[in-house]
Amino acid sequence: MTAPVRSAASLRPEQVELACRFGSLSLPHPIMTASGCFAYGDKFAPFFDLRRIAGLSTKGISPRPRPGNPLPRICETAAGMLNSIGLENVGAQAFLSEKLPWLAELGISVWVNFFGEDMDSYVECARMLDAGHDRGIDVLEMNISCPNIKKGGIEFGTVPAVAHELTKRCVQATRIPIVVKLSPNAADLPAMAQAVAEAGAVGVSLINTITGMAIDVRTRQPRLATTYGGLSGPAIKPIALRMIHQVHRAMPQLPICGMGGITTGEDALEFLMAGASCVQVGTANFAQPAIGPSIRDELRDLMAELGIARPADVIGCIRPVPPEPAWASEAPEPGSAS
Amino acid sequence: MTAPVRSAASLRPEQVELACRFGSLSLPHPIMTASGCFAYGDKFAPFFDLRRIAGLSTKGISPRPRPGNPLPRICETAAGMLNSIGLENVGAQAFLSEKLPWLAELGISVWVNFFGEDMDSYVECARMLDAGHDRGIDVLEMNISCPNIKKGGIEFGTVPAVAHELTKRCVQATRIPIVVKLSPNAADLPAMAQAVAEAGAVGVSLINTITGMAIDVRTRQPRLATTYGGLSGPAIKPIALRMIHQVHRAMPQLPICGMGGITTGEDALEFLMAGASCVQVGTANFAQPAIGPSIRDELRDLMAELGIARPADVIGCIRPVPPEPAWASEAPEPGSAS
Amino acid sequence: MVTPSPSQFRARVVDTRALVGGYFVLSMEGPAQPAPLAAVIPGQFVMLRGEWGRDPINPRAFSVLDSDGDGRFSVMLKAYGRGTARLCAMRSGEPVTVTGPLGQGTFVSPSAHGPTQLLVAGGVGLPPLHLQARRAAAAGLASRVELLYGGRDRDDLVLLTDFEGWGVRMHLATEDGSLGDRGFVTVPLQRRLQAAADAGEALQILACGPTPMLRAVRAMGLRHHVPTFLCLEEEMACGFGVCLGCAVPVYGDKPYEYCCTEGPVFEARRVRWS
Amino acid sequence: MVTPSPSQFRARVVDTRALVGGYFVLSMEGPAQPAPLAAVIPGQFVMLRGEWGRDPINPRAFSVLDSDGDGRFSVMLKAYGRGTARLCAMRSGEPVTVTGPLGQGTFVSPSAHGPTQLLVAGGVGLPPLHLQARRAAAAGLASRVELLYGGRDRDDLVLLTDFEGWGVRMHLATEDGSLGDRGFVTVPLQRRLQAAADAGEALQILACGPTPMLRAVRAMGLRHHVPTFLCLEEEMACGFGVCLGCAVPVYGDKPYEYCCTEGPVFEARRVRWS
Ligand SMILES: Cc1cc2nc3c(=O)[nH]c(=O)nc-3n(C[C@H](O)[C@H](O)[C@H](O)COP(=O)(O)OP(=O)(O)OC[C@H]3O[C@@H](n4cnc5c(N)ncnc54)[C@H](O)[C@@H]3O)c2cc1C
Ligand SMILES: Cc1cc2nc3c(=O)[nH]c(=O)nc-3n(C[C@H](O)[C@H](O)[C@H](O)COP(=O)(O)OP(=O)(O)OC[C@H]3O[C@@H](n4cnc5c(N)ncnc54)[C@H](O)[C@@H]3O)c2cc1C
Ligand SMILES: Cc1cc2nc3c(=O)[nH]c(=O)nc-3n(C[C@H](O)[C@H](O)[C@H](O)COP(=O)(O)O)c2cc1C
Ligand SMILES: Cc1cc2nc3c(=O)[nH]c(=O)nc-3n(C[C@H](O)[C@H](O)[C@H](O)COP(=O)(O)O)c2cc1C
Ligand code: FES
Ligand code: FES
Repeated sequence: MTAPVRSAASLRPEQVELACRFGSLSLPHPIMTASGCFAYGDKFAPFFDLRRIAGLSTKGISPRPRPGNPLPRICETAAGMLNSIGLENVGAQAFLSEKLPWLAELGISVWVNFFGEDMDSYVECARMLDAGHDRGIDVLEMNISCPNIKKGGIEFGTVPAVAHELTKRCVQATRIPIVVKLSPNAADLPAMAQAVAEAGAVGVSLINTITGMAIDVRTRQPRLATTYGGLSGPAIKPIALRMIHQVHRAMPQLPICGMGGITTGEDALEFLMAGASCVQVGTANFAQPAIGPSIRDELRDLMAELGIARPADVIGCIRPVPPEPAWASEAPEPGSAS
Repeated sequence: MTAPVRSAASLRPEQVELACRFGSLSLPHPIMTASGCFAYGDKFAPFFDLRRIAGLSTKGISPRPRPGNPLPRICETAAGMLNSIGLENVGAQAFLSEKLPWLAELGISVWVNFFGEDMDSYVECARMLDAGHDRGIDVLEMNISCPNIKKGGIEFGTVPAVAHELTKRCVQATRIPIVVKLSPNAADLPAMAQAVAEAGAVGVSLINTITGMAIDVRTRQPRLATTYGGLSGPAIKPIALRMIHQVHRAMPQLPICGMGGITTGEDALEFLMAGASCVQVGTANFAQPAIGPSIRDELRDLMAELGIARPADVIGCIRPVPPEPAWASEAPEPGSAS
Repeated sequence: MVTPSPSQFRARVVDTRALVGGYFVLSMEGPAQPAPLAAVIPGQFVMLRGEWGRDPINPRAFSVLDSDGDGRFSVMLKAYGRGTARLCAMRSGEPVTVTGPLGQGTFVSPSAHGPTQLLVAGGVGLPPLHLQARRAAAAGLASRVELLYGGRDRDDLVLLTDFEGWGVRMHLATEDGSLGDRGFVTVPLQRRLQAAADAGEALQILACGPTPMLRAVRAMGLRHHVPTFLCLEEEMACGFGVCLGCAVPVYGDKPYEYCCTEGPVFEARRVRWS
Repeated sequence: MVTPSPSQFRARVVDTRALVGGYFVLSMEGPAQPAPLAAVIPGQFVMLRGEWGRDPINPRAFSVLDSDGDGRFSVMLKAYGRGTARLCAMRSGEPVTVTGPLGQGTFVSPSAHGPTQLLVAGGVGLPPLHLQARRAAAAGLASRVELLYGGRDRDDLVLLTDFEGWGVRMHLATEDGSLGDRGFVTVPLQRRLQAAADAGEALQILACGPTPMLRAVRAMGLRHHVPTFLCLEEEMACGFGVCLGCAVPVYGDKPYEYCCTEGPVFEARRVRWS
């Protein structure tokens, strides 16, 4: 029965200035779409004008095209889904020639998610994609949590020293700023963030999917051909918020692009308050292709209602719950108590 | 449109023999209730005859009583909830004198979940609870993932060598078999399981809650007074299954008690197939206090339908999805293709 | 006070009545003999859940508005978040899972020669006080209770005709002044407390409503040395004392008591609020 | 084949009709001018989702059973898991979010002088073949299509009167022999293929149904050298080509094609099944 706190100073929606920064990058508002959940953007054109999102992260790109995993590749779980797509993609060359020109025309922020099969091929991919510098690529988002990569894949995402080395070499290979997408399977996220920041990453994205599995009790087989897959959707939101808050508290200056289960403007605001400078919407695009713009609108309306003029005013703003009065075995006398 | 595979040999429910073993412990069926979600059992007596569950794990016990955390202590999330109860409990002494006699009378398996504030107090607790040997305690379930414990709490749950040392000392302190409840926040679960097994644990329980957070955007405060809490419920089931499968594959002989989001008999069967010898039901008890017995009944009926005579026949039974025929750029000729 | 053990049972929605101000009365029918809620006491509550899968996972607590001996009972609610929105959308015939009666700390009944009970209500805090007044009236003690009821505007004050019918004296307040005093319910409460102090009249305060209201009522009760009882709300996962989520900070033997088992009604002085 | 771009729109349930055997026909009404599904082609599908919160998270795919030019359309389904159970429980007036029309690989229309099309259906695979027959009949080509339809028992075969009304020849089979041949739909299919082989008649097979049935049909089509087209189902998260979940293993330029965009209809020979 707690009455909603009516904000002292609500704003009109048009008084809210959604523009924000991710490090040195300017965005018209904080809502982007996430890698692997937005393909190369073009498939969404029938549903809405893509200029209504602040930017997008492409499907993960590797130096050469990859066919992807056997099926089944996806299955639903409670308030989420598992996927094991296998990082299927057209390859860096085809991406640059066939996909990038169309994306660059849009004028929104283009983040190219990329990965390699081993350290050298990560570096090779960064070097190939460098051709997109000044041709529309704003950020290379380096995915270091590839459960589907056999060799070294685990260490890239969970051992800070390895992530540091990988980041350093990729940063040297390209003029495009690198944002590292961290793996939630790491035990110590702040250590990972620090390792990649010191290696020259301009920011971090988190979180990627969390490794999970599901079983078909009738066939006695895993529901994914690869046995394990990545869990995404609202189910993981509390874990994502915690990790973002941990990293932001440890490194308040490091820009964070937050994601994991966002489906509403209120979700997005939670991520900003936990410490994200901007957010990406992933799984929710499948059920509602135009959800990016509606989350933007919901965020604006909610910020207006709560009297928040700009995203920058609330990034990492949360404060601890105030302490209770000290316990005593006798209640204080009436006059003194309250 | 895949027709459900009609099992060649369905059984009648009464042909299913639910009795099973957890190491050397015999259970009438695999369904127990989980620590912190079943208090000390007595509060459930109005709802059902407790002898219908195979056993229970008590609220975590510490050497001395603990008052618990400030509020708010719980909040809901998508298909799950966060809690930060703070391991409130009556303390080992009061447990032994006030709670254990009633539990022992039931004749079901009593697992006493316990923890300490540091290594010495873990050992102290194990030693105190040893008085329950032959007075009804079957298992001491050692909780090494206490996010609410300041000193050392993290290392107990995530560093194999520390968990090994802790387990060894506790095993020496009591005649009661110890099962270690592992933390899902560890990066390498099989390594943790091996460390505690080698130190003398008779089995492992997994998973405990996963650290998460939620934010109230109106107050700009975390929804839990302690900022972070533990995520439980169906949302975490895919992560729990994956971890159990990883540990079972690495150490097939080590008994696993599985938990994390179980709400149906089919869920329980998934856990058995992933490698658990028995399971515990946690969060689901809140909405449905008599859910333990109904999961037991559902499990029996489903096993009958699928022609599974005994739990032992399916523990860890899953097999990989069969491979697809090799790809070729030309389809084989009709006759040969099948 | 010994109350019957809670049970969990299935009920069906038999009526959904929209009041003004977004409030709903949801009437349900469960088993009749015995009817689990037959002997419900004002302040007691039930946990309700529809067949809505795994999200939200937990049931929601609702004070019992009324209950007869034949298995029919009702609650009053307003669409607030996910749980209440689903309940407000329910239609006749739909099944609900009910746990109850819950809560052992309840409102004390008025007595012919005891203090006058001021029933201070706001928002969805009305139900336990409504039941208290109904019971008082049934016992011929309508004059021993008075309703003090505050809301945003006149539509925020519901079921007034019930109180009128029972002959219960009412002191109303609305923030916009559209009915009764302009301001919070503390305006008529202050006046009533002052009048009693002047007349040397013995009072008791029983309050239920939004936490900010309860904080204000608690402070006034303490200041005027009037025994004050608050029906509290804390987030609840279980409602029957096992999750330990619903802690209420108190003074006394231990730092916390539990809203669902030791409450929901607590003596204001014992509540450890700043 | 160029199809109109998909869109996402809101529709309302206007009718839910229970057939025998647990099947339902759900009729919905969306925007009328233009009606997004006006030009739907047999095999195309829609993704449907009710207002059921965050669990299940993704919509479900359903073949379009019929669609008129005024925004009204229908699907046929059976309660199977979480999504279909919710849809079967929907009542008139409830809102649904629809994405469609989806699918670019569709069934080819019959022609007056082309091969006879054998429409092989099982279970919830009937809708695209039902629409194919409806369209054929409307074009005066009912004689160019024949229905081969298998089920568990006679209640598992629905909407037969539609085919009768259109004058479409039917070959039925039930596992318990309660209607048509005893056995799977492959029994009449084998007979029909043999008869055509004997008569030198040109055939095409269009099939939709449970995967085990499609595997058997594929094998028979290949064996008899009859061009065979399968309307496949794969788990779909999006339905419009972005999640890459619905991969179909194929022979050809690349190892996988996508059920939602390049299908759902695939030539049997190209499908890489064992
Ligand atoms: C003893 C008791 C009696 C209650 N009686 C009534 C009643 O008669 N009528 C009525 O409408 N409501 C009553 N409530 C509040 C009710 O249980 C719901 O929690 C509240 O209406 C919001 O639920 P929701 O699902 O709509 O909100 P959500 O947004 O889904 O709530 C999210 C979480 O917050 C909790 N929560 C949200 N608001 C509150 C609140 N104000 N108090 C406690 N928990 C909250 C919910 O339980 C849930 O865990 C009572 C609560 C308690 C504890
Ligand atoms: C192109 C296409 C057309 C379809 N047309 C129809 C139709 O006309 N009528 C109809 O009843 N069903 C149809 N289906 C199947 C339908 O989409 C549902 O997936 C299926 O009925 C079960 O959904 P559920 O939510 O009830 O099951 P759940 O148990 O919730 O399913 C769990 C997961 O498995 C998937 N799934 C389960 N069974 C199947 C299946 N047999 N095929 C594919 N995915 C499955 C679901 O999509 C979901 O992701 C079609 C599927 C596709 C891909
Ligand atoms: C089907 C699917 C494919 C994905 N592919 C990629 C990928 O190629 N690279 C990457 O960094 N993340 C990938 N992700 C992770 C998402 O970008 C995102 O980090 C994650 O899903 C959490 O956000 P969400 O809960 O909003 O989906 C994928 C997620 C899904 C569901
Ligand atoms: C409110 C609450 C309190 C818990 N307290 C304990 C505890 O004291 N000791 C412990 O080992 N686990 C505790 N757990 C974890 C559960 O035993 C269980 O491992 C976890 O919740 C996952 O199972 P579930 O999803 O079925 O709830 C607690 C869980 C909840 C929800
Ligand atoms: S609500 Fe669970 S203990 Fe009170
Ligand atoms: S269903 Fe998403 S790509 Fe086909």
